[in-house]
Amino acid sequence: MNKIKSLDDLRRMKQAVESGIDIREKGDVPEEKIVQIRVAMATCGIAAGARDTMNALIEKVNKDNIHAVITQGGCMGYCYAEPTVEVRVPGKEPVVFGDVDTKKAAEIIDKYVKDGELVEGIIPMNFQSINQ
Amino acid sequence: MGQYKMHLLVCGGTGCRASESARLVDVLGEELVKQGLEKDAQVVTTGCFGFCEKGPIVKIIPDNTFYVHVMPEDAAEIVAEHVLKGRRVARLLYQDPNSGETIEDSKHMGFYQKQLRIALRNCGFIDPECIDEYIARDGYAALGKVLTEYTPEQAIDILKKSGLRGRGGAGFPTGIKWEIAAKNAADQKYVICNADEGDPGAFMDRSISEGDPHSVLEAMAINGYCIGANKGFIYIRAEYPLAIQRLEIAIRQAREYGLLGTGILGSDFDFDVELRYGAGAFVCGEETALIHSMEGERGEPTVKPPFPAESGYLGKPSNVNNVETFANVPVIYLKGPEWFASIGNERSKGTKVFALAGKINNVGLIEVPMGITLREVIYEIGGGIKDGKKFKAVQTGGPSGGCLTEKHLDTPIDFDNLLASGSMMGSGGMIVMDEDDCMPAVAKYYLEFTVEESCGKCAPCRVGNKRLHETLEKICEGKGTEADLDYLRNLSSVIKDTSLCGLGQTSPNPVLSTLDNFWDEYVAHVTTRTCPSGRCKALLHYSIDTEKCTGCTACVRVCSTAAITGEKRQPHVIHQDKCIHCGACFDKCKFAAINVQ
Amino acid sequence: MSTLKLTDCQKGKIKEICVSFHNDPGELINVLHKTQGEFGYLPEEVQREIAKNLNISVAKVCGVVTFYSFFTMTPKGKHPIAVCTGTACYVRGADKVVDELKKQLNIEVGGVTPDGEFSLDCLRCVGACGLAPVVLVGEKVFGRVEPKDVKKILDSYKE
Amino acid sequence: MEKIKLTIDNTVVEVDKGTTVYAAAKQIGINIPVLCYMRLEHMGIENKPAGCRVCVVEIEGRKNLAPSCSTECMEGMVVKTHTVRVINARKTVLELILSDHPKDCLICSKNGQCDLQTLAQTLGIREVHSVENAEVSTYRKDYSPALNRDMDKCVMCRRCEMICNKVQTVGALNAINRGFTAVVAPAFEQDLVDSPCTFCGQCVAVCPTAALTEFDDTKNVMQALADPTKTVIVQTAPAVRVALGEEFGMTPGTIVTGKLVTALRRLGFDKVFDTDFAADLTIMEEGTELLDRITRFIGGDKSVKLPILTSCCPAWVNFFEVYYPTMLDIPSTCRSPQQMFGAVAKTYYADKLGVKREDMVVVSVMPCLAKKYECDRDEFKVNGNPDVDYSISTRELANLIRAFNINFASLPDEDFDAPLGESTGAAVIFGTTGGVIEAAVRTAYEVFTGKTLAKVDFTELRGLEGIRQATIDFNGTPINIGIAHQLGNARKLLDGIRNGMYNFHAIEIMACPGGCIGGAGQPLHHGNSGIIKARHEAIYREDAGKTLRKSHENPYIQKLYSEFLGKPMGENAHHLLHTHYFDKQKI
Repeated sequence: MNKIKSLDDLRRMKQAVESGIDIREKGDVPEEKIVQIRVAMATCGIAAGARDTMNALIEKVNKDNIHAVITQGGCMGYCYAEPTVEVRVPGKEPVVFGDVDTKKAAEIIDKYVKDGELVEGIIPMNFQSINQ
Repeated sequence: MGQYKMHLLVCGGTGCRASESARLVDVLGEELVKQGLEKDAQVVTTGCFGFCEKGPIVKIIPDNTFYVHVMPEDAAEIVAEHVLKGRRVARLLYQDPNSGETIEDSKHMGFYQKQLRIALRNCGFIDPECIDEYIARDGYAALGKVLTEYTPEQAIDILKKSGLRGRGGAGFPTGIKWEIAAKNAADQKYVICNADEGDPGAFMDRSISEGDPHSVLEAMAINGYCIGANKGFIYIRAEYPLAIQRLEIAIRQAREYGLLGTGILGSDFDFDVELRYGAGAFVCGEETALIHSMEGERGEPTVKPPFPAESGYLGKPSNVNNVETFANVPVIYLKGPEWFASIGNERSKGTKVFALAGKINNVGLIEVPMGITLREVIYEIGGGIKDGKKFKAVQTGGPSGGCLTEKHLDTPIDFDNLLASGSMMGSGGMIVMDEDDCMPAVAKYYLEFTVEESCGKCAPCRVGNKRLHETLEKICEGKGTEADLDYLRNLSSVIKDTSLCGLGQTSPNPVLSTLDNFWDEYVAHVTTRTCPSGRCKALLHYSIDTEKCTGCTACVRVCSTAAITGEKRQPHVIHQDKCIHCGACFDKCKFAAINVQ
Repeated sequence: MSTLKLTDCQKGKIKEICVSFHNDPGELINVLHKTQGEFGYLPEEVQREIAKNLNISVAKVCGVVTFYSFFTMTPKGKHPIAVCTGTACYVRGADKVVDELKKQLNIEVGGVTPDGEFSLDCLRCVGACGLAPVVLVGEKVFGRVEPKDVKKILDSYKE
Repeated sequence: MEKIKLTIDNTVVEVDKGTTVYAAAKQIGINIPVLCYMRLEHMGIENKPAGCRVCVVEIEGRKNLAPSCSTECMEGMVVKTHTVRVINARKTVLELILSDHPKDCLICSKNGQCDLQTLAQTLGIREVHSVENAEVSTYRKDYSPALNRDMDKCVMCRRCEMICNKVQTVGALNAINRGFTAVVAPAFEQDLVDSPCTFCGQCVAVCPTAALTEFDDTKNVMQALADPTKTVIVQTAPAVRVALGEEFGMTPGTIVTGKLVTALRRLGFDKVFDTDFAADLTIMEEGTELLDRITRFIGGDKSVKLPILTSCCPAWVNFFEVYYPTMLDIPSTCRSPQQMFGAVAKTYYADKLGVKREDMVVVSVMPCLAKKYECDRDEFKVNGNPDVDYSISTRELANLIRAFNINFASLPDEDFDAPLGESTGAAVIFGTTGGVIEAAVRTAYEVFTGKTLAKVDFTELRGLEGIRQATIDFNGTPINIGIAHQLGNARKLLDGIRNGMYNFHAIEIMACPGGCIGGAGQPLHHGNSGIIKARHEAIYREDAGKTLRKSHENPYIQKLYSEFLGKPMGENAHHLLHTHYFDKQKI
């Protein structure tokens, strides 16, 4: 790995990673077609079964040949609804689903990702982030 | 993709469900079918919006329309007007209580602005095990800026201007703390991050360490530059394996990128971070105790002064801040101190993360601007009290804090107001209690914790808290007297006044605040020997309603002390002298013939 | 108290751990963490060995071990049960779960069942407040546990 | 030194920067009560964990009360030491401490000497709020041959822990557990005999209560005195005569040798002898050993071990047996004066009287608790019969005198019995740090050089600093001498020797602060090091008043050699007066 030797290096790095990581990982699929799924994997999420959820999602996505990147994230704060999963379908607002067990994971792929049909258990976002 | 043009999100939180949201879902669905729109729109129930006061709530996507107080009879109109014709139903829109204006787009509604994520800005949005994602969200840019644009004095000045105060408990101004450490000359100084979160019921530091570890490392490096330290330690609870793992990965990645190590970002500043493990001692949240623990000693606090800024780890000037405090730091440099100071209120700037738990619907981590009221937190973010019960108290500040009541609901939350109300900010635990919770028992619970966690060094904390706990135990067992209440009060104030460290100086707060706010409950325990909330087992009085009792003898069979007697098919009697108030008979009785008082 | 006799191999392991921390007495807590990770607990003989390696008094080692609740001088059960008694779990009835566990296992908090299968402890907040009350059996987390669930949980560990 | 001005109880006081509020108040005559705090000024010993919270005061502008013992004065500080708030806090805290303390004051061994009791009296505690279910912390009692531990009476002042670790570096005691059950104890709450304890007893000397006390031998002594078949003789150590008076209200430093002898006689001892006699004997042996080693060393004998270390102090002997088992060949092989006395008494003197060994009881009065352990050692017994049967402390003797209702202050002065009661000034100074080596030098010089000393006072060897060094000119041969008191200082010297830092010929070591005068069996100093200093000076006064001041001039010693022992370090002497050491390493 290359060292970041100056502030300029850091800025270049930022730009590169902002636009590029997913593309690198997904080869030639254009970015606007990639579904991004993030599973909250903090202690509370894992305790509630987030690891199984993540595995189920990966399996499902591979099986159904969906262009998706599945990553782990930290706690989103919705402890009452763990495991939580955030899904970004290109062109749409990200949606957070709560209480996602393996069954629900498959349902999310089948209904929401494939057909745009929302499924029960959406967690309304109710905060501002500093980047807004 | 996207066969539905529109989604109708109906809040399915318990608050809204109580106000008929379930029927609303059905009716909306029926209306869609009736009007032939079932292919165009879909009804979905969601989790709680945290706005139960206005429930039931319907949100329409994609135009973000937000309807409040929606009744089943409104369904037809919503479908006919909004779904079919694309016209909003004005009378159901939310009205801003201040301006009276109706607000159409939920993004602009007040309650969205109730939460602002600064410390938690990246939690859940980046892969904590991937430094690139952190960098993509401006990670390490603040460190770069500080190293290239500011002298340490200027950088400290910015922090002072921001008004950031320590998020770990007492709320000491962070900039001033850094300044003191910077001014004490020494060949070696240390930056210490306190991640030994010990409050039962607070877990924001763990969440940040797990969700955004790099922000802590970046802030520590900035801190190192400011005070002239090139070594940092994160003192973390051994009970947090995932946080430890993520921090280890983060440290390794930062070293690989040269963001920790020598000559960071081309400057001549060196900085590195190591982990040190706590081993289960709440008192180690106190900075002198933490430092002794880091040195391999018993985590006993020592008298301040000298403060760690003068003589800390290995006798060298050290600056100790907690995880949340550090997580705020990079943003302050990127967005400017003025921006940060514009959030919050007069004396408390920025936001505070709270771990909202207890008898509340939306248990979780929230981050709110200082100055928000408890009411907003509980009812608009927390989604109100679970199972529609009555709010009784909210405990903030963990074992060091106090219980606040109805009358405090509209007090703006900040360091000073909480202190003035007999509680404190603490690390940000916020436990909501309902009518079923007995306040002397709650005080007893906290004292039990303190007794277990007292280090035993100073007499008032070692013996005093023990005596407080025993007295509370006595009260909850129905053996207390009014004199005990006076004893509790005097002892509490002396423990606060004379204890060596913050633990003892605050440990009586749960007692004092409940005495102040729930005096009647204490009095009931010691005079009529009753527990108004019915939680204190020993104070329950079980008796058999002779009208309802069928003499089935089921209760006799479960009674472990043979306190119930009676002829078969005749009303039975509970002998109070033998009854141990276990409640087994009550659970067993199929005829609701057993009364509890 | 234990009269465990350490084998040369075990002594070697302790020595190795101490050396990995440069035999620095300031690293005592790290040494204890590592050693407990190795042995499962910190019996007297192990503490003596650590004291010898770090060249500090065994009384001091004992003083540190007995100060921190994470360190234990008695072995845990094969399935260590820990109930979170953080505030969130408390208000949601963790105490009743503890009572039920005590009843089912017939041991006190801090005890081990005679067959060595289960041990019972309380711990402070594990940070899974959303799942309160929480019971840990080994690494596995059981959330929203009610007293009636206790038997089921225990049975799943009994062969 | 930078000065600081502050106001205490409306009085402006100027103090050096770094002074504590407690010390500043003391300067203007305000005594703030303390419990855990203790400072022995001249010894560099200070204990201020700020744990008892009894010394709290009100400081303007501070939210909480501050512990005056560990709060530094600041410019412009305004302090109130005795407000209602402060007194209520002190009383409440003290009540708390008392609520976890046994209430057996009337029959407690510390009755009348207990700091906690005094404090309760001063603050006028008349009632302790009782919670019926109040738990009282209880611990297993631990009785060793020298000292007892009853931690039920511990107030967690941590003085013992500090002394054991910081001052003596023995590391037998440490705070263990947490919170209410926290207590100072050996590892795993084991018995002291199983710990590296040296029985120096300094923990007892500083304990404010009866948590740590000496093992009480007075009952045994009284039984022996009452037994008509026994010949009971007593020996008294040099440090006892300069301290015993304190127990009877006399000024510290008062020399009470004559009254001591009279009192012992009235208690019923058949003969009243002096350990000083044995001290002179020690010098004959140790001096000879020293000269032998030095002469051989100068002669090029590589097998000779130098420096020679004194071995009079039993706690010190325990210390090196535990911590320096590889250096057991360095200390002198001489037994301590107590044991030399016992060995001579039960052979030479018993023979003279025609009394069987078993019918003679030798009692020693010592400023020391380790002496109890020493006389219990197997190597100092013959067929199970110890050379010294009972060793009682200065305090225990005072208790006996009180029990016998003897009005000590008005006793006439009497002289020791012959022959084991005769001694020189050299023996007297055994009681203080530097004294043993000065006594040795007085004799060794004359033997080595064949000349008579013009001046017997070697002031360069005196003083109270923890580690001292001096070079004495033995007529052209420079002899390097090291002196340490307190075991921590001894450790420093020993480590230095091991690392080749020092080049000493002889080293004197005493375990207690100031030497035997600060021994753990002495009247309690209650944190006043001025008392130890006064005893120190008294020892040299006693020496100066003696006609004979060199051990080898003691006519009875000369007689003992000619009649019985033969030559110093001869066969008989070797058998009776020397010993060997054991590896007692404990981990």
